[in-house]
Amino acid sequence: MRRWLVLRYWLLPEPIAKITEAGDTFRKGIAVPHNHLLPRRSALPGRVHHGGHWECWKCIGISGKDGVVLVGERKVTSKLLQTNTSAEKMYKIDDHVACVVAGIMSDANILINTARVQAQRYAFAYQGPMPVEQLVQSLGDTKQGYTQFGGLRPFGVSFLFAGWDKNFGFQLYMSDPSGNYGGWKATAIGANNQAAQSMLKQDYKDNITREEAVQLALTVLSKTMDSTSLRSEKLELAEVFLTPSGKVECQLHSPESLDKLLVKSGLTQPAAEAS
Amino acid sequence: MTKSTIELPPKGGFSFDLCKRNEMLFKKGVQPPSFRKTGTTIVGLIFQEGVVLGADTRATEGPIVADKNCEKIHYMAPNIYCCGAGTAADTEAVTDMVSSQLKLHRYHTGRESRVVTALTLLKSHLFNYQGYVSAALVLGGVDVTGPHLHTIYPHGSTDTLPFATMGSGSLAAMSVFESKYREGLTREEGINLVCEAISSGIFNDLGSGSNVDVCVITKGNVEYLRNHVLPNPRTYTSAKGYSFPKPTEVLMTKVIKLKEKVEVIEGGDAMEE
Amino acid sequence: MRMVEEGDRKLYPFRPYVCDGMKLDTSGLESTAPVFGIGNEFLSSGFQMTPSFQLPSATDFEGFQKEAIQMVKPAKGTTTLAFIFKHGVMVAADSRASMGGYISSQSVKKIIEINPYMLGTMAGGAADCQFWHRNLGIKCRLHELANKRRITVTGASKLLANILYSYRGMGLSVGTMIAGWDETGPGLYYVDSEGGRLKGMRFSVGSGSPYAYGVLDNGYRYDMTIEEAAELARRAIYHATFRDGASGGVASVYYVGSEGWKKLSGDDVGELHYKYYPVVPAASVEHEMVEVGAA
Amino acid sequence: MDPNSRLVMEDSQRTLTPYVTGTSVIGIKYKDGVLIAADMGGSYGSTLRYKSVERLKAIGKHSLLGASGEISDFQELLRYLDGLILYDNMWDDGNSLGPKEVHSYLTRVMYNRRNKFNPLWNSLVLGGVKNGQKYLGTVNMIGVHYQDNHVATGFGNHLAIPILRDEWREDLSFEEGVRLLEKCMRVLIYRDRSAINKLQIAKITAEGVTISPPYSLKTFWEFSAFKNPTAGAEGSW
Amino acid sequence: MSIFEYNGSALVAMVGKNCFAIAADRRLGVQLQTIATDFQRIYKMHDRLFIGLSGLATDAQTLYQRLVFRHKLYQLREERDMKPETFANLVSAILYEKRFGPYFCQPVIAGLSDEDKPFICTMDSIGAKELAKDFVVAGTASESLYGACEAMYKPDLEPEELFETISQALLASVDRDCLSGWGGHVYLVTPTEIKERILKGRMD
Amino acid sequence: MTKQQANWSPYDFNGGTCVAVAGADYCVIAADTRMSTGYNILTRDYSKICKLADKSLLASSGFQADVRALQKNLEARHQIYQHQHNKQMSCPAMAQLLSNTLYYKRFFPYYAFNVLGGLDNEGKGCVFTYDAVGSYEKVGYSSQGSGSKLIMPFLDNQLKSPSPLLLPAQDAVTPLSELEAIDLVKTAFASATERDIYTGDKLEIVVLNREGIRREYMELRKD
Repeated sequence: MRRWLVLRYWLLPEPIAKITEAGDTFRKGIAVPHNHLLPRRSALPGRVHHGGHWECWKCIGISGKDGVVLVGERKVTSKLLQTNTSAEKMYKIDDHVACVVAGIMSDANILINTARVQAQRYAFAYQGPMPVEQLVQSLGDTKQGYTQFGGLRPFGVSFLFAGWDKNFGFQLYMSDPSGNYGGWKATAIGANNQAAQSMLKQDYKDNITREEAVQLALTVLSKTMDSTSLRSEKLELAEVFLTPSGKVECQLHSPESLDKLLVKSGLTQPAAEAS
Repeated sequence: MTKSTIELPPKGGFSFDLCKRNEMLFKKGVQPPSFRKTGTTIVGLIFQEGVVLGADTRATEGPIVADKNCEKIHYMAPNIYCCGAGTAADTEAVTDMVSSQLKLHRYHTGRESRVVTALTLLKSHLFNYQGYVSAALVLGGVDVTGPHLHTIYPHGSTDTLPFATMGSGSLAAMSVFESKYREGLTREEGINLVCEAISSGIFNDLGSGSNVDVCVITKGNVEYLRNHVLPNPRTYTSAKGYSFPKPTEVLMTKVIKLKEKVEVIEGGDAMEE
Repeated sequence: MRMVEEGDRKLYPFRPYVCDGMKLDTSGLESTAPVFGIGNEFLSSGFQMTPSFQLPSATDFEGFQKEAIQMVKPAKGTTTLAFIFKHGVMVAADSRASMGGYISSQSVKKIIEINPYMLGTMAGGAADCQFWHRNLGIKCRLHELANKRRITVTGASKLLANILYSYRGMGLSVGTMIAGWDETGPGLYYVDSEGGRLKGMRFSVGSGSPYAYGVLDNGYRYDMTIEEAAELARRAIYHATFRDGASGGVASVYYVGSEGWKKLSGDDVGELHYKYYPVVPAASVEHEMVEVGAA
Repeated sequence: MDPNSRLVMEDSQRTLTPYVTGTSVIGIKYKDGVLIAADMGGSYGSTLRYKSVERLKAIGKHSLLGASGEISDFQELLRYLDGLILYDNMWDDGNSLGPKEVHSYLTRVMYNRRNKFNPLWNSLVLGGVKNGQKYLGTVNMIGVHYQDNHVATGFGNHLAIPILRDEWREDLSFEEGVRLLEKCMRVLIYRDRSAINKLQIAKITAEGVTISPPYSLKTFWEFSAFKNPTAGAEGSW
Repeated sequence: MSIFEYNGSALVAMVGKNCFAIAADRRLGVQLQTIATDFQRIYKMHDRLFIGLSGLATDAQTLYQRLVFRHKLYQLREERDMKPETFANLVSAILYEKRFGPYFCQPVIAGLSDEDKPFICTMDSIGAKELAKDFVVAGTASESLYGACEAMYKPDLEPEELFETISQALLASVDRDCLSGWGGHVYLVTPTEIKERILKGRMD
Repeated sequence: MTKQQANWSPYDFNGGTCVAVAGADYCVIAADTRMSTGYNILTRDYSKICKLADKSLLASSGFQADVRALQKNLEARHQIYQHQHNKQMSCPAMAQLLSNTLYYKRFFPYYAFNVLGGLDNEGKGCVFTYDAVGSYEKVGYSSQGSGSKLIMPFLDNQLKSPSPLLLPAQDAVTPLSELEAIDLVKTAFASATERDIYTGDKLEIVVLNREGIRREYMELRKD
């Protein structure tokens, strides 16, 4: 991924001008609510988004007593699109923290890399995993920096962080472009997140188990999605849980395991759409 | 969180932050370490249509042979190769660095690299470090202006020669060259003379040994003959091999079975095997 | 060395230095006639009979010594101990000789039997100790022959101390203990190449001595039985070999009683360790399932 | 014997650096005897000060000595050797010192002078034939000595020995032997800064010693590449 | 006393048929004094890649932590483990970066590359790589290890034979070195399992 | 010889490795025949093994001039011994003489690392190993010189027998037959030649047993 990034930066100077030029409109739009952040035409040839509204990327996070679940909707806008196995929106920051992205992917990549480096720096200095809140806060600080000085446009990215540490156990955080973040039991960002939020409010119960959380997340997602049935290449799922030996692990699901999950939860016809 | 001392990714070039500590250690009477050195015999000569480079394959750490078959002929460009003697890490690093600079330069100019470019890049880098980057190189190649052969010394000075030898075996090799080199050698004669010179270094100089590597560069064609000659096989291995009189005693054994990771998580329950 | 005067340059004499002018050449009478009849003094390569030390006439003697010893790296490093208790003297030592980081031997006899009633221990330069203890043995025997009674421990240690003192500053490295039994009973002296000579009840010498002292001082009581004393000595040597890199091999223990010395034991410290600290029976083979990322 | 007293007596300073030095000597055995070659240069540091220094000398009837290093020490050695040969002749017992004995004597002299920290700053090549036995040995200033079918001193060890180890054969004729030595001397002239193109080759056989008058070798310096080396590589040296 | 002899170490890696073994002594000393006899010198970067770090213990530990830092980021970005060849280049780069103020540490890298082909390599303290196809050694006992391995090594050894050969070579060599020994620690890695064993050696 | 600085050194290192292995009724002494200085080879055929007496052979490596002087000194002493005692010196006696001779130059040492092999009075093989200033010890096997650190661990592994200092004594492990010992020495030298630049060219093996002295040669790597 990083090599691809470097090569791309080197080879195609042309789109950079596009972003900076777009940045002007952006600076003007600073006071406007964030849904006008993105310039009309996205710079990324590979990632065509119809309608240009990034907020249609919906993400839901639910924190249960024995695990945290993150679900991200993946808009398949053209069958020509290469849906390679590597996740597009779900990322591991460290062994104990995963995150899902809502926003401009290029910005997200930079922030994710920064977060990963921060996590490793902490691990190097203290020889232990970085507390999740500290990680989220450090990323918040980075984002905030771009809103106050430097004449640079802020990152157009919101994150849902799911993680575990020995101080506070399982945690779910949401951080938005301003750098603000908050801990949540369950939350949603992106398109009609209010609808998802309210659904969650009804169905969330306090010590929900990880399986129930996955079910809940999938049902909320399918209800709030405009497309009919739910298929594995339309979403990504990550779970943070403790293995029997007590080691924290965060697992990003592959399409196959997603299919099985969807079948089990009855959200999709069996085998009809086996990918 | 305070900015951690670890710069990442490092901006390249040397980092000197351990120098003060090492200085203190040396003052306390601790001997500085000796680095792996390639005693080495490396040679090059120009023949009718191009250049032949040759090298031995022994790397030594003091009196001990650390590597019996190391590669001393480094790729610089499709039409340029470079043999290195001196501190093994320096020859490796400086040739890699200049090789990548040449590649970027080829992208930039859209033309085939020239030997003189490599020469100038190498000599200025070595000069900058005043010989502390101790690499003695024999640079050879064929470019649009024809075949070229140069030697580069650790302090940055260079020679342009029809035939050249470097390294601790350079005198042995030079005696062969001085007595047998003549102008207009054919390709076969060039290769044989280089093999003879390297063998002379291998057999007469303790810093060189094992095998002969040869690299023939002509217009548009390179033939890198790795281990072209293997004159030094091991002379004796016992027929019956050796059994160990006393078997090893083990205090503790821990076995970790590795299995391909099973992707599917059935029904979301935690993965137990 | 007398250089030939300028005068008789052309007749440069082949006459040996040994007999100039009319003096008769009596060299044939000497017990070992010089092998080579003629030639000048610098030809005979110091081939005298009586042992004398050929000295380098380098201008900077100390510098030369330091370099030569550095290059030659004589065998060094050790742990030896001896203590007096009710029944006599217990002497113990390890058996490793090391040159720099390399172990040149694991079976050096560091307790030297001077005579049936006296032992010497070796620490520091192995060659220095071996040579001078052997020399001391000769001197003690001569003393016996001259005085019809065995030399006292005090006397023997004084002999050694005087010899070592005469070579002070020339780079000898000896740290030895003379232990024995004479008419005054058990005797124990510490003598070293710096010229030190101490009478005492308990000594440990060598790079491993700090560790040996730890065990020795802790367990020492005057009225121990011979077995207890032997075990204490063995234990002290073992702990020294465990902690000190320059000590190891075999822990030899000698006991000097009224009838002279007797070697009580020689145990390989490799086995001693597992005797003192037996290993819990071979741990069961633990299986641990770990899945691994796809290769 | 008190060790310290001896020390005080001998605190004289001795010259420990060579002044006028001869460069390499190379010797080989051939069918009928031994050939030794040496140039006639005497360098004073980096200056080729003397151009007609005889560094090959016959010793007795069966030996031939070539010397490199400090010329004055070599002359001192010759005086020792005169004494030795004179003494040997005076026995007049029909026998005379052969190369093996002379080589051993030289080794003892060099080794003992080294022991006195007053070395003779030379490397010697001693060849000879006695009772049909060819002998070729060498000894250096600290007494390291050995025999071989081909020996060399100084730069000869680096530049001549590789050639000799390649091309030496037991049955070299006199002409082939001379040509081989000349080949080595030519390489030395090319590559050794203290070598000059005026050399002597001495031959010793059962019949005796013949030392050639000084002569020069034909050398070739006109490789075209040397004329305009940086053609096509402007900016390089 | 060279800086490499301050703490004392012995490391060897050996290649067998489709497997490799990496072994180290267990002593941590300050010159001649032994401080610890259970010092961990071999680290696992991932299940098919091990690295042993000999030389000055403080540099070895710092270097290991920096390697974990770089390897973890690689894993996160590439979403796969690092191949041994790549890892060797990473280590070489990190060492050479400190060319004029080096880490006094000599790494031995052993791993299973693609198609489970064993890969071993060692470097000097400034990253001069030495890829061997039979065995590599490092540490204060390296001279003895060279001799022992050269005499005992046979190509294409089965895993258990390989374990026996490397253990004998290690123990024979450390018994000739004052500064290393006090037991042995051997990892035997085949495509299907990792066997970690503690050897019973002389403790003097 | 260009102008040399004043700090000449009376010592030089001429490389080479020697090994001796004692058996029940034989003794194998082996050494390579390479003599070198710095980075070049002076000669490929210089024997490091010297016969001091019918039953004692000395192999030494280090500074060749000192080694030869030491050998000449011991040979001369042996002549005198034979004149005075009308018999050959036994190996243990020669061992003590060598130790004393080395120690007499304690302040200007012979830079020679010796290993003395021979048969004692009962005809059993014995090997004595030395440091440069005369400390010596009777052992079952030993190696000295530039390749000794490479060879010793292998010999230890194959030939280690309980230490003679042990009490209660343990009987020595059954020693190898003569042929096995020669095979072991050949492997040891082939391994040392691979890794030590100062060892090579040719291996000279001398076997001393009841019948007398037999020499064997084996080629080694020439690089």
